[in-house]
Amino acid sequence: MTAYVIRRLMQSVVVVLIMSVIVFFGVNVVGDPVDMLINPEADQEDIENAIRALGLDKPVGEQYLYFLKNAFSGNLGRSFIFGEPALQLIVQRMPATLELAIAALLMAVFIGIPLGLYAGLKPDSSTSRTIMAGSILGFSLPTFWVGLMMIMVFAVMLGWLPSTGRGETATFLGITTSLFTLNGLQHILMPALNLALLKISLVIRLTRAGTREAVHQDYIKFARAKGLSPHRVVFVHLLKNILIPVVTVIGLEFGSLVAFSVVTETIFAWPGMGKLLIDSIQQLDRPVIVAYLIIIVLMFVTLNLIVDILYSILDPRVRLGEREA
Amino acid sequence: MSRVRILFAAVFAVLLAYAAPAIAKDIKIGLASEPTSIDPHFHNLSPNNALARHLFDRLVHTDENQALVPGLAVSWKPVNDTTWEFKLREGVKWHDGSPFTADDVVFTFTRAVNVPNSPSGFGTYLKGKEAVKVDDHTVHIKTPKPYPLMPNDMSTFSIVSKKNGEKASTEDYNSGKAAIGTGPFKFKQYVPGDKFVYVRNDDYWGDKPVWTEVTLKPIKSSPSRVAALLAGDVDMIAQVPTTDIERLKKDPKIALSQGVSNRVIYLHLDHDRDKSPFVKAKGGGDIKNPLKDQRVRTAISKSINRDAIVNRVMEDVAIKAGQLLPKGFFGVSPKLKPVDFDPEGAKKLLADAGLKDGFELTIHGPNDRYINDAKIAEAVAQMLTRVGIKTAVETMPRSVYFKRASRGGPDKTPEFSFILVGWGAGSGEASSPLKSLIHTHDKSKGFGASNRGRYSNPEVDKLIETALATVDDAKRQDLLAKATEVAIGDVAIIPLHYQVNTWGTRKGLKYKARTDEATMAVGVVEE
Amino acid sequence: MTTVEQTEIEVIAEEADRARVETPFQRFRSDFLESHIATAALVTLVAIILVALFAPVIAPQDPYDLSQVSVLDSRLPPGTKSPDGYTFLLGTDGAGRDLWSAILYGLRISLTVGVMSGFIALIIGSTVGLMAAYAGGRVDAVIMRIVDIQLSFPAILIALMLLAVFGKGIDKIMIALVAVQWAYYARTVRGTALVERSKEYVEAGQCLGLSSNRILFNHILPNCMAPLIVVGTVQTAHAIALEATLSFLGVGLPQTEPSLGLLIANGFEYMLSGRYWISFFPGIALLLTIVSINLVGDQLRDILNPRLQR
Amino acid sequence: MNKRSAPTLSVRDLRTHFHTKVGVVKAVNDVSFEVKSGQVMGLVGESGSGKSVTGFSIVGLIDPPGRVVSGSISFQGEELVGASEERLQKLRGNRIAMIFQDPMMTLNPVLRIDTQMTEAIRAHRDVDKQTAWAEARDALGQVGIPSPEERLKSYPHQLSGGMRQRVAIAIAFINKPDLIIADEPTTALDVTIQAQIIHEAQALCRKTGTALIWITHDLAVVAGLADHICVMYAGRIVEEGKADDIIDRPLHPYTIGLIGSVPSHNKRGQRLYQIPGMTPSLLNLPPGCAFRNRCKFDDQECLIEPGTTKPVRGRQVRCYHPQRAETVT
Repeated sequence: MTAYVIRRLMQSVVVVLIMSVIVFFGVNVVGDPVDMLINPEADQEDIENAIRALGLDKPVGEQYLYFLKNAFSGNLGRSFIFGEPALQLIVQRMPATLELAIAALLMAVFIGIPLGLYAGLKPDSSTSRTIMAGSILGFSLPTFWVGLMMIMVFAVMLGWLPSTGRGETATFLGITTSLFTLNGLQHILMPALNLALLKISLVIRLTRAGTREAVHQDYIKFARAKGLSPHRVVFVHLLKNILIPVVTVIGLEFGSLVAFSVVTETIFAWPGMGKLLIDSIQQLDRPVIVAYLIIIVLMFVTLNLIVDILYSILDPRVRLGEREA
Repeated sequence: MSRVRILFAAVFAVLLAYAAPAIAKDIKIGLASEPTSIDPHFHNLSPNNALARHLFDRLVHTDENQALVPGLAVSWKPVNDTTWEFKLREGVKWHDGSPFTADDVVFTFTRAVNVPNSPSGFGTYLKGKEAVKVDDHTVHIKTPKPYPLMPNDMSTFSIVSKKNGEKASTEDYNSGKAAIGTGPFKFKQYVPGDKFVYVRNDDYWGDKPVWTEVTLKPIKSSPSRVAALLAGDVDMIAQVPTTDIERLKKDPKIALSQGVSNRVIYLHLDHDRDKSPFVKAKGGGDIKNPLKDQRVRTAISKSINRDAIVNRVMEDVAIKAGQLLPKGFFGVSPKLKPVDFDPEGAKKLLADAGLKDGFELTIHGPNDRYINDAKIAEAVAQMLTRVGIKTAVETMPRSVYFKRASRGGPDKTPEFSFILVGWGAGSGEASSPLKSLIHTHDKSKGFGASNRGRYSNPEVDKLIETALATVDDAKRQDLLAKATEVAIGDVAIIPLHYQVNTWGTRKGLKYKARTDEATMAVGVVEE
Repeated sequence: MTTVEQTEIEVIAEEADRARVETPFQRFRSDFLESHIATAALVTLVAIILVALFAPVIAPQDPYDLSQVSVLDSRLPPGTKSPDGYTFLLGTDGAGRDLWSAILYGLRISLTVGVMSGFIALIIGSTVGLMAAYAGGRVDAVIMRIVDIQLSFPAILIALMLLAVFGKGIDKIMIALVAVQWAYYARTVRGTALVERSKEYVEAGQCLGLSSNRILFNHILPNCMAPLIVVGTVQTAHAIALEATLSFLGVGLPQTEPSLGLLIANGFEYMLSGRYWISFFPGIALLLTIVSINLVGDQLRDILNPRLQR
Repeated sequence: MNKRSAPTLSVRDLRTHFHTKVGVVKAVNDVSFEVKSGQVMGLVGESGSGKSVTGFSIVGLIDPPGRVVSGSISFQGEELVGASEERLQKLRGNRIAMIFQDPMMTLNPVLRIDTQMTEAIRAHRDVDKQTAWAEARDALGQVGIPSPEERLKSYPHQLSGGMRQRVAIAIAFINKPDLIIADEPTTALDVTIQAQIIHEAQALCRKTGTALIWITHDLAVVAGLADHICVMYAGRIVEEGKADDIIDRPLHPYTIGLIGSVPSHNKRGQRLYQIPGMTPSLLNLPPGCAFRNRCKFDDQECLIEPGTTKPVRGRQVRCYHPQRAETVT
């Protein structure tokens, strides 16, 4: 186990290195930040000064080595736009995104699994059909459209919820989040639901598919033949089996929730790192793009490791070491 | 039932009566773009500059129409060919209570060009200028050559306090520590990515703002911004999208404030290359660049129905353009009128140029820079296609677009042949577009930096250069107008329209619409 | 609990069923048509595909021919007469395109983009996933790390980079969508195949001396079908929606040849203004398409999965 | 009620039908039999003869679209048809236990053996975890599993097939039920293991006095095990009697066919007999004897459904032409 984790971590270092190369050279293909940064009134000389000031006059390879050297000391570069360390910018905005992603994930789990279970257990009931129809709608609608519709209906027409932004924060046990205040919860409801919609549908479908398969398994019938209560059959025997694929997917989806919250954050003016990324892409703030992606990659690699470990805990048939052997 | 209601109403009325005087006047403003820093010298960027005006003052202020008015300087005049004298306002105090003096101005001159990590500073306006303290309230600014645009330049950057600014970094400004200005508001809070909160400076030297607290929230997505206004989450928004104007006009809870901007939307054409990469003969073969032929350029201009663009694309929130700046600005020509829509005339001109069957063209444009930019490009393509110039449209995010448009081609030449761009005259006079767009591309002189069509006419160059060295306003105005007339006569560029900016407020508020597009809390007044 | 009895009796019912109709295809067909919703969805989907195929014949206007489109006709409400004599059934969009025509043409693009990219991603992804699961060891580790890298790339960045290098276009957006999706398939297939691989029948196959390919594709792959179809339907729908989102962010398809997604994105700015039709009708078309794809996919899954067969 | 004379289980005229999309499948059609305490009853038939459905009907585990349509299932004098789900749940695994065919699939792959065993105990008896665990350990020991403590901590996939079936048997016996229904419990195992399992099951039944219904398609298996045999064909019991009688002197042509198809000691070198034709579809069975299409003795008479003959020394047959074994082989 420990050896496995260490091996995975070493692989991760390689992954992050490769990623940094791809991203660094990738963003250097796109546009020229100077055009985004410079005042249009500036003349050629100003432009060239700016290019020099940003270190863009050097070859990309050299820039990369310089970046790498700094990266090892924890410095992922300085934002062109904000002039602050890119890492600091991202870390500043990370809590907002994480709380959004966690809220969305919780919604996906606590709405998706029960509904999927129900739909799988009673596939022919009209409620199940409604759930499935809803799940299809859930991922048929483009996120941005749903987000704007939500604002239209719940903020503008009904006036129930605030249209955009993050609410007040409170600190509890050293964690500062808007999830601890009523105002914060009101603000997070729509964006989290918007972000979660696709995942809820996905979880419903996975749970339902898993349930439908599992109920036919002999072990379920055997569990019933043992005289176990329906409750125990469903929530222990069935659920534990179907949770395996669901956990895998949810684990992976958490990463994508964070990475892809860009759209939701843009629509709801949510001050998270996704919005920072889209702004940085639009303004070609390369250091931030690179730092963001490297952080995301780190997060993904960690998540994958956690998911794999979780997988092996949930499914005794899969052993961590075995697959590597 | 009704008694309960009356009771409620009564209680409410009483509460209101008591509460009203105590209620602070707060305003929340939804910005269309996010200022990147509170440090006024960190980045010479419109949202930053507009933000800076809340906390800081400049030597010279500009009013809504970009006319120069006294700011921290009460008066200015050239004392000789190379020296301007600025008399400073007396009795002005920094937010920390210390007095404002000439030392602060001299300090600002050194700091504004020397901010570490600044992506683009104020060197454009400050280089070659030297500030000399004459007394506590007099400053001389010296230049090597006669420089007529001095007051304009002095209206571009904020004056910071020497005491607080000497060791301050950009971070110190962002944290509020160094954000000590002389401006109408004082720093209260900055949540990056989320909001700026400022409170009223009760000791302000000028007109005191009505707002006790101002919250500036960047909401970049236009529909979200409109929704925030409709939902009452903000009291005012900048850049109301043209599509929503008609509806918002009808909304009893909303008021709109509009004003023409200093930004012209125009087409730039390849004047330079004999074979232009995005110009093809009918059917896709090679062709000698027809855009070099003035008849073809005129034909293109004539084939564009500017009224249709203004009415159908811009929903009447724009003014059709015939030159580089709308009338009322310094240096515009009274003679130039927008070119009339004349498809038959255009076809005839094309035939005269030997292009009876037309040719093929690609128009490139940004899709996230100007109001309705992509739609305008498409409308232009439709119109050109109708007179026989089969036009394809390619739009892209500005992050990609501007590099390619400026130097995406071989040897860092402009990549495209026919582009849609806009130009906002920051200085508020025609010299700004003339210098950057029309003057021959000349790196050494710093002229024609944005001349992406590489138009070049020595006569125009000479007029511009003379104008830029002429201190006499009346003479300069004539020279600028003349230069504009010659360039437009050559169809150096094809102006389409001037943008009109729209701010939305809740009913009862009004914004003094500004030509420089800045959104400032001081401009919001109660009706 | 309403488990469906999976005893021998079911086999009999099925045999009876099989005896009733002659060929496997007919059996498949009758199974499929059992669900009225799925049948309706299939009919809708076929109709949509036909309409998309014959768009040039059906549409009164070629919305991609700029000489037929005039900005003077922009934003007209449904039912307005066009200057060329026909009626703008669903109104016009902000550029003056006849929406009905634009939807027909947009359908072609959305379907091509969604289905093709989904299909290519499925093929690439499941091949890679199978290889990883079957080969194990180094190969598995390397492949899965590539998948990790892949999944950490936000779609928008891939699209932006491709756009910068190649320019806009249908093929570029498809490359971007495939690049975004394949890793999901790879992961899903690998996950399932790992469990399948440890089952006896694979060992049995190996002992019988069956080739790896045969074991992979004839034995393991069919068992991965159920999750693949689930992920596949989700992904195809997702691909179409993602294309719309990319268009919304301004990096999607060229605006003069809009897909449904781009039509919605373009029309959205008119939502608050009351010109609902500009994004409403393309939205409905997109919904119908995706919902019917998914319903058909659901039914297919129920039929194709041997373990769910009734 | 006198426990000694009354049968543990008495099934009368049981009909279990499946209302499928294509029609009604009469899986169990008018089935009657009895099992006494300590007795082993073999329920023999081909796939699809309705023998498993009969077993599931007894414990009330028939799920829609299936349903017990009519008849009576009396367990220790208690009527189970129409009994509440709660009551059935109390009986299942407690008084009536089941063993399934495929030991690979019966045990939940993600739960440890001890969990799966103790939950069976604790579902019916109010004992603490330690007691249940000790009981489970003892039960594993009884079915011949070495080092049961270790095995308890394993997951099913860590055990061999035979081992897993022993676990399943241990679970079935763990609450000392009065009746065990074993649905082809040895089919999936190889022959040596099969013999061991049969031996162990038999021994346990003898020891505890548990009645056992052994469902199989393999006459050879029940030959040495069962006291009594019922042969099922197309949802009906076509022949019933003492095990020896049935094996030695089958009367129904189908039983004869079945015996003929068993490879056995005295027919070395001969070709195995194969019953011609296929099992008929239980959907819309033709009128008359269900076996007549595969029977060489069928005639006009067989077009009318045969009744059951009067029991002669516990033997009953559902045929107009009961045969002597010699006539076919």
